[in-house]
Amino acid sequence: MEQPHGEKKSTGHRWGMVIDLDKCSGCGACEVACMVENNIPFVEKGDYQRSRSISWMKVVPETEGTFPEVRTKFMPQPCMQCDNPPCTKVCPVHATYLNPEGIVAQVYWRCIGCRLCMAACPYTVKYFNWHNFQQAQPAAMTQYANPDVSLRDKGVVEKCTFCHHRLMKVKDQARLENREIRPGEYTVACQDNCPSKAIFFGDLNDPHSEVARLADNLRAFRLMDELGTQPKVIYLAERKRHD
Amino acid sequence: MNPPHNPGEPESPLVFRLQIALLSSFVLFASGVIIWVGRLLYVSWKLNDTFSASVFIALIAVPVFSLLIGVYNYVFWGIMRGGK
Amino acid sequence: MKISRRHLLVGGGTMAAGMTLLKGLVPDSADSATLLDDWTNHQEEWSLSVCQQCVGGCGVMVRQMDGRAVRIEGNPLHPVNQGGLCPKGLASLQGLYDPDRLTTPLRAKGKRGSGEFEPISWKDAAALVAGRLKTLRQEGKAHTALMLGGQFRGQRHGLFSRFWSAYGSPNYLRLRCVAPDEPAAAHAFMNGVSSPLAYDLAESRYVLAFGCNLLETGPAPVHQAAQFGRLRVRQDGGAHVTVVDPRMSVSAAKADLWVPVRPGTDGVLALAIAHVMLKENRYDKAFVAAHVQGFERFRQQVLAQYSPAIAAQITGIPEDTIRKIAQDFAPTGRPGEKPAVALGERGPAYSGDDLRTRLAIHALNALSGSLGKAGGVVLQTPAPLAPWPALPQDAPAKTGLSHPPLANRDMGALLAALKAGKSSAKGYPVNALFLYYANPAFSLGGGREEWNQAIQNIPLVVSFSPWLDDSARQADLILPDAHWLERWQDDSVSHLPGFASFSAAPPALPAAGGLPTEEFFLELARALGGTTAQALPWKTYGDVLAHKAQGLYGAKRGAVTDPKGPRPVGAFGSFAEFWKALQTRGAWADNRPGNPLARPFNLSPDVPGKEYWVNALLAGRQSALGAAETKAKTNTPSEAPGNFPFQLVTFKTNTRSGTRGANQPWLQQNASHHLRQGWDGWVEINPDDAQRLDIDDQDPVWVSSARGKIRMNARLYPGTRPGVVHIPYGPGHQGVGRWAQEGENPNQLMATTFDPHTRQPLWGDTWVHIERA
Amino acid sequence: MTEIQKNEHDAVLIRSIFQTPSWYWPAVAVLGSLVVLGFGAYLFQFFLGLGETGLNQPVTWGFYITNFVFFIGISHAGTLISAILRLSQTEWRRPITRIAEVITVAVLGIGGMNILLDLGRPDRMLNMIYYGRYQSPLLWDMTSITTYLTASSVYLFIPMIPDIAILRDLCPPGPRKVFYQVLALGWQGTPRQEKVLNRATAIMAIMVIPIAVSVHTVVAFVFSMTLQPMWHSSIFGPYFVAGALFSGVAMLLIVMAILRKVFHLEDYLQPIHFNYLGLLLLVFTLFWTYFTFAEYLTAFYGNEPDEMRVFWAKWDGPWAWGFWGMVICNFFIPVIILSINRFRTITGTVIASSTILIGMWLERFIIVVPTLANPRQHRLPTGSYWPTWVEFSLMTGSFALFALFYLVFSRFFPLVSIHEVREGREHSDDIALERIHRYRIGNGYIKE
Repeated sequence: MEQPHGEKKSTGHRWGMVIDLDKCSGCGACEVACMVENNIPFVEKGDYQRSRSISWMKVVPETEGTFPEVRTKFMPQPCMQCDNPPCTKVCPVHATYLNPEGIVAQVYWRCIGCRLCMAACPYTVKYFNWHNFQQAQPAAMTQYANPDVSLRDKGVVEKCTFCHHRLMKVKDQARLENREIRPGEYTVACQDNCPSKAIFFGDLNDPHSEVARLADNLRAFRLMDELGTQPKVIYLAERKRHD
Repeated sequence: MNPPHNPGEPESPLVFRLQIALLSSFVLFASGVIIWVGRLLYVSWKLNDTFSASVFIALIAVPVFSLLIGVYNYVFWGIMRGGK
Repeated sequence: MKISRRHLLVGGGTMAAGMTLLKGLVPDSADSATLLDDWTNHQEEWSLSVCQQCVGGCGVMVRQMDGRAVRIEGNPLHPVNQGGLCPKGLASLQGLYDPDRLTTPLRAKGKRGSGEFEPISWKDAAALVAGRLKTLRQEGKAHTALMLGGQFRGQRHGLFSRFWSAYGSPNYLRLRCVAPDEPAAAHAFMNGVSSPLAYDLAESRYVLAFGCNLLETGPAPVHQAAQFGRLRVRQDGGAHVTVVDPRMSVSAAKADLWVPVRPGTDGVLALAIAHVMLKENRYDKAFVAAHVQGFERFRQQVLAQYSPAIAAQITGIPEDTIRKIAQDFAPTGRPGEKPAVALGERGPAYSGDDLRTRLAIHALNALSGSLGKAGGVVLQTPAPLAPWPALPQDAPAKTGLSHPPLANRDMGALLAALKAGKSSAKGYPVNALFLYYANPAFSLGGGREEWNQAIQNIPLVVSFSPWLDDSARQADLILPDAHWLERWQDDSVSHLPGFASFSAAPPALPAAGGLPTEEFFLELARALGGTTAQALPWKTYGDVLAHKAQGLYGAKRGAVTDPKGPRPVGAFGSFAEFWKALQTRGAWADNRPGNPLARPFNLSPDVPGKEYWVNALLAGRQSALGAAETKAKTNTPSEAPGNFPFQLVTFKTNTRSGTRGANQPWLQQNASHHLRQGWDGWVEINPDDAQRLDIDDQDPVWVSSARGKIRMNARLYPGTRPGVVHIPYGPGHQGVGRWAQEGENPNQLMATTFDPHTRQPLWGDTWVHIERA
Repeated sequence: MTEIQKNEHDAVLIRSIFQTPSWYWPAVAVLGSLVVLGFGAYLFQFFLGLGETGLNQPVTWGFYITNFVFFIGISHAGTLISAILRLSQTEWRRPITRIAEVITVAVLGIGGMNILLDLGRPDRMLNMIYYGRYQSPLLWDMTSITTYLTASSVYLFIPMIPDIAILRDLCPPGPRKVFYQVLALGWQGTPRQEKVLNRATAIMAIMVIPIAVSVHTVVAFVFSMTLQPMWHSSIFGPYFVAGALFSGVAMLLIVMAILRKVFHLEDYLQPIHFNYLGLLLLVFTLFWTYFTFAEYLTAFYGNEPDEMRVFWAKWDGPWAWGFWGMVICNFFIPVIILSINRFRTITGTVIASSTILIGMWLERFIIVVPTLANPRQHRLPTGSYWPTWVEFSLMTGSFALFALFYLVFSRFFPLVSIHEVREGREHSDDIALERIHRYRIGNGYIKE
């Protein structure tokens, strides 16, 4: 079951992400970059306090210890895009599935909103539209909606898609120019806007790509690897510098 | 003994038609389920999506519903004819 | 087949650029052509600007579809942020399309502060302001016009000060939480340099940051985060980062060592580190011999007074830790060793002796010999912008300027002067007040009551805020500024990155109805005529920027960023070409850092105060500590409110971006990352303290000071020093918009005391009482 | 004039069909308005989104799924118990079977409905048919519940044919008579018809048992197929089945007690029935406790951190009220009442059954919610959940709908099988004697 992180799965692309926790400055830009790019609605205070906010990318803090020996660690968590996703198995209607390039896709217009995938996801990175959030907002606030990405209706589950629309765009462009996608042509919003450049994205099947190289790093680990979900989001552990 | 009902006479054609309708709607429903299961089999084959699981469940569901159709028909025709 | 392909493209949300290319491939049938037209005539455009959500000066790119801004992201070519952008910047489109943003001028109806306004036209508004200013000038009261500017960027500062100088008022003041001049005051005493210092963090060996939350709220957070990213992956293992802060900020959490110093004692800690370095002979002797003055006096006093044992008592940091920091910080003299830097760059004052604390921190840079070296402390070189033309002044202007200003960066004095009004002996009443990027009713300690009282006798209060903010509610006239994406925007790096940079970009979007205030002032100058009009001869603010940029072209220094690599200024054939490139590429930059060693480094400068600064710092801290101990001893939390055992320190997270960014729900939702807390304010308490007070996480509590009382939720955060509580600054507006009003403003609790030398408000001097609500 | 009227006892069984009791319409009105309130709440939720409930991230399931599992569990009372009793030729089953089977049919529909209530997009229900995939446990549920509902309906209907024939014979001409005529299938009680009926009933009884077991097993699989702590457990299938039988018998007892009072069935539902079912309930109580013990001890002993977070949340955390409420209601009270002969009266069993229903509801809740509130992703704050009026209304509506179904059913069909009771009255001595003789030691006795 256990496979090395950068292992070849198929001959095609296998998109993956590497997040260097040592470089990450815990700023949360990835969260908002994702919200802007993917038309993620904000939720009003009431729904926020009832834990209905949506954040495909989430910088999760973990504070350990007592004063003064305290450490807070920050871990940006998008969908882990598992190679063996527990969420796609349980979907009753083919609304979430692992696509051939390794992206766990979510078909909003087919989802019936049973939320079994949310219950099955051990990383808790799938989100539900509890209300028609965008419709409830003042009309002015939808003006900045990205036309490349659909607005989600109430009642469906959504999640990080590795900015799939960008891949489609890049592929269309490549097809029109009658060529293959170039390495580094397909980027994701969180990676583009990361101030400390802690997020790397690319083809894990391409041995020359930076992600493939970093995935073999000694610091590389995957979240809840023991579950056998084989995530394609790979973390590089923080280095200890205390002597 | 049972004045309102004459056991020897067949019931009105309306009653018989409704009985047939009842029977056919059940048969239709049950075969609908069988067809549905079959379709799911086809879809899972087509999409290469755990065909084995579908086969396994179909192997149970289809005979059960066939049996239900059988039992229902057996009761229906058995009682209808048994009254003579 | 074609139809399905088209559907696929539309369904997949393919953008217009791809469509336009596709158009050429489709057979020339009228039908498909019209259909395609419907899909393809979307206008996609990218334009550049400089983010104004904080003072960082990051270059941004805005993607527009049919005139709507649909994405904002970092400009990968910009030298400050290199493509990165922080949450504030990314959320700024919510400010742009905020339904609560004002787009027409408003005039107060009825009593001031009643909150009732009526729209008026820009023409009427301009005539009204110009008329009033003309009258004042004629009456010889030009000096009684006061403009308060806040945290805005670019050449508009020069424009405004030029306007007021030409008009005749000495009262153009700026209120800034991160003002480059505050740290610079200390540097000026020691280094004799007036321009800000810069720190080459990515290349340094050891970064010792005192109280500055570099990664969240530093002067250029994105740039510093990029530097942090670089110093972490350096081949030599990277720099060691130590953050001294009573609260474990995100920077402290990401640092290798967090030093939870008692608030206000950073200076003592710095000098204790100096003590160890001096005692163990671990300082850069060559550097000291060559460049440092006043060393002997400094050495003797530090050695005599700042032993780690004493410092441990005052700062609350164990002796061993102090020694360890000193030993790691100190140069070893190995060849090729990178320098270690000590940073005291923070906007808000260190509570206590602000100036002396900054001197103490900067002294460490001399001992480690890090000045003027790569990886050390360098000088922020200014961009060679063209100077302003000579200022014509007529008699009324000269008369006006002969009056002393009401205050000089000193909000305490200003408040007193405003309150005194006519009754003041030396001062004079203010007749017209202009607020630009300033919301004192919110940002001043003591809050809105204090402010409202101060302005009640001013006959005309004008706010340029595009939001009906706390202060604008009390104005007579609101002339909404345009959003920064709707106006010419420029920025030049002012401090910290080290390199010089200048960006200028035309409006990224058409204005929604607001008028850029600088354009309003240009128009005002034309309306006033005479020398005021002569002083501001430009038609638009763009012309001002073109004028300033001519200096860059003339200096033939630096280069314009370009996808193919920086293009040297010398490579441009004409200014027009250079100016065009600057606007379309985002920035001009010059990477040659300045050397701060133009003058010798003086460890014993003459600073205000009778005592030698090293001695005074300790004395001040010891007496403050004694007072605090008495406070903590005599006032136990079980006693009635009015006894204040906790020291209150406010902080900002990287999602609080001042009044203009307050009404952005994404930022409200992501208010803090270390606690994952959104929307409301909260008070951070050490879990042990909370346990004593029987307070659980998320329990509502009352926080009361001598000034006021606010209710908020408690968050138990082990990264809080016992005896100290922290409240984030930013939420709790009265006004601004529907989302900005959540939470409570800690300024309601704040004492308004000011540092005697730097005149900065001392936010850390507030003591509070906490009790479960 | 008919056989029925000759026999005063059986007349009571059809009295409610031809005469409306005085309480009937008020009861329908009350229940109907509760159902309407529930429907209103559903419309509210439908148009404004599931955000109107107390559900959130990560507690994405709450009352609806709890009710779904609870109602599906109750459904085991009926057909399964009736089939087991029939196959084992238990004599005292005769007045009980129909009451039990009706529970199944009513409650299965309501259970399935609760899944619909939980869907974010109920308008896309048909996607389950268009795009269904058998890898998902939800499809297993759907198939198995459909099968069970169909089989239960058939199983309810077949033994009812002779009773319908009696009603047909009594009914004055009119649409209602046609209704009975259609359903009676021309039943005249000929030996051949009897044979067909008995054979079909036997086949159905055998078939329905594995289906019923499968239903609750796959309901459990919805949870246990995920990797979530305290869900991912192989015991879940049998545990759920045991719990289902447990709560089902409890519901049966309560329904029996109510019907006994309301429809004056004292002669048919006697203390002995309650006593026997009470004993059965006691067995199930112990079974359930054993399963619970096994489940929790395994989790506790293994001490896996993710599991323990859920475990402690139930043991002395925010959900302790539910956990301990469940233990008290499902174990302590029933064991005390049911194991003491003196307490195993009608009142006693009804009290025990009521606490068991509460306890089993809590058990379902305590399985669904604490795990979701404490996902493996422990760095995030733990979830909390408190339902809103929408969920309360829909839960009340669900129960009201169940009662209403019963009321409507009682207007059309006898609640106690006249045919079986009569058969019992006429033949049970012989049947019992023959059975006893068949296995009595020294079998030659009867031939002698």
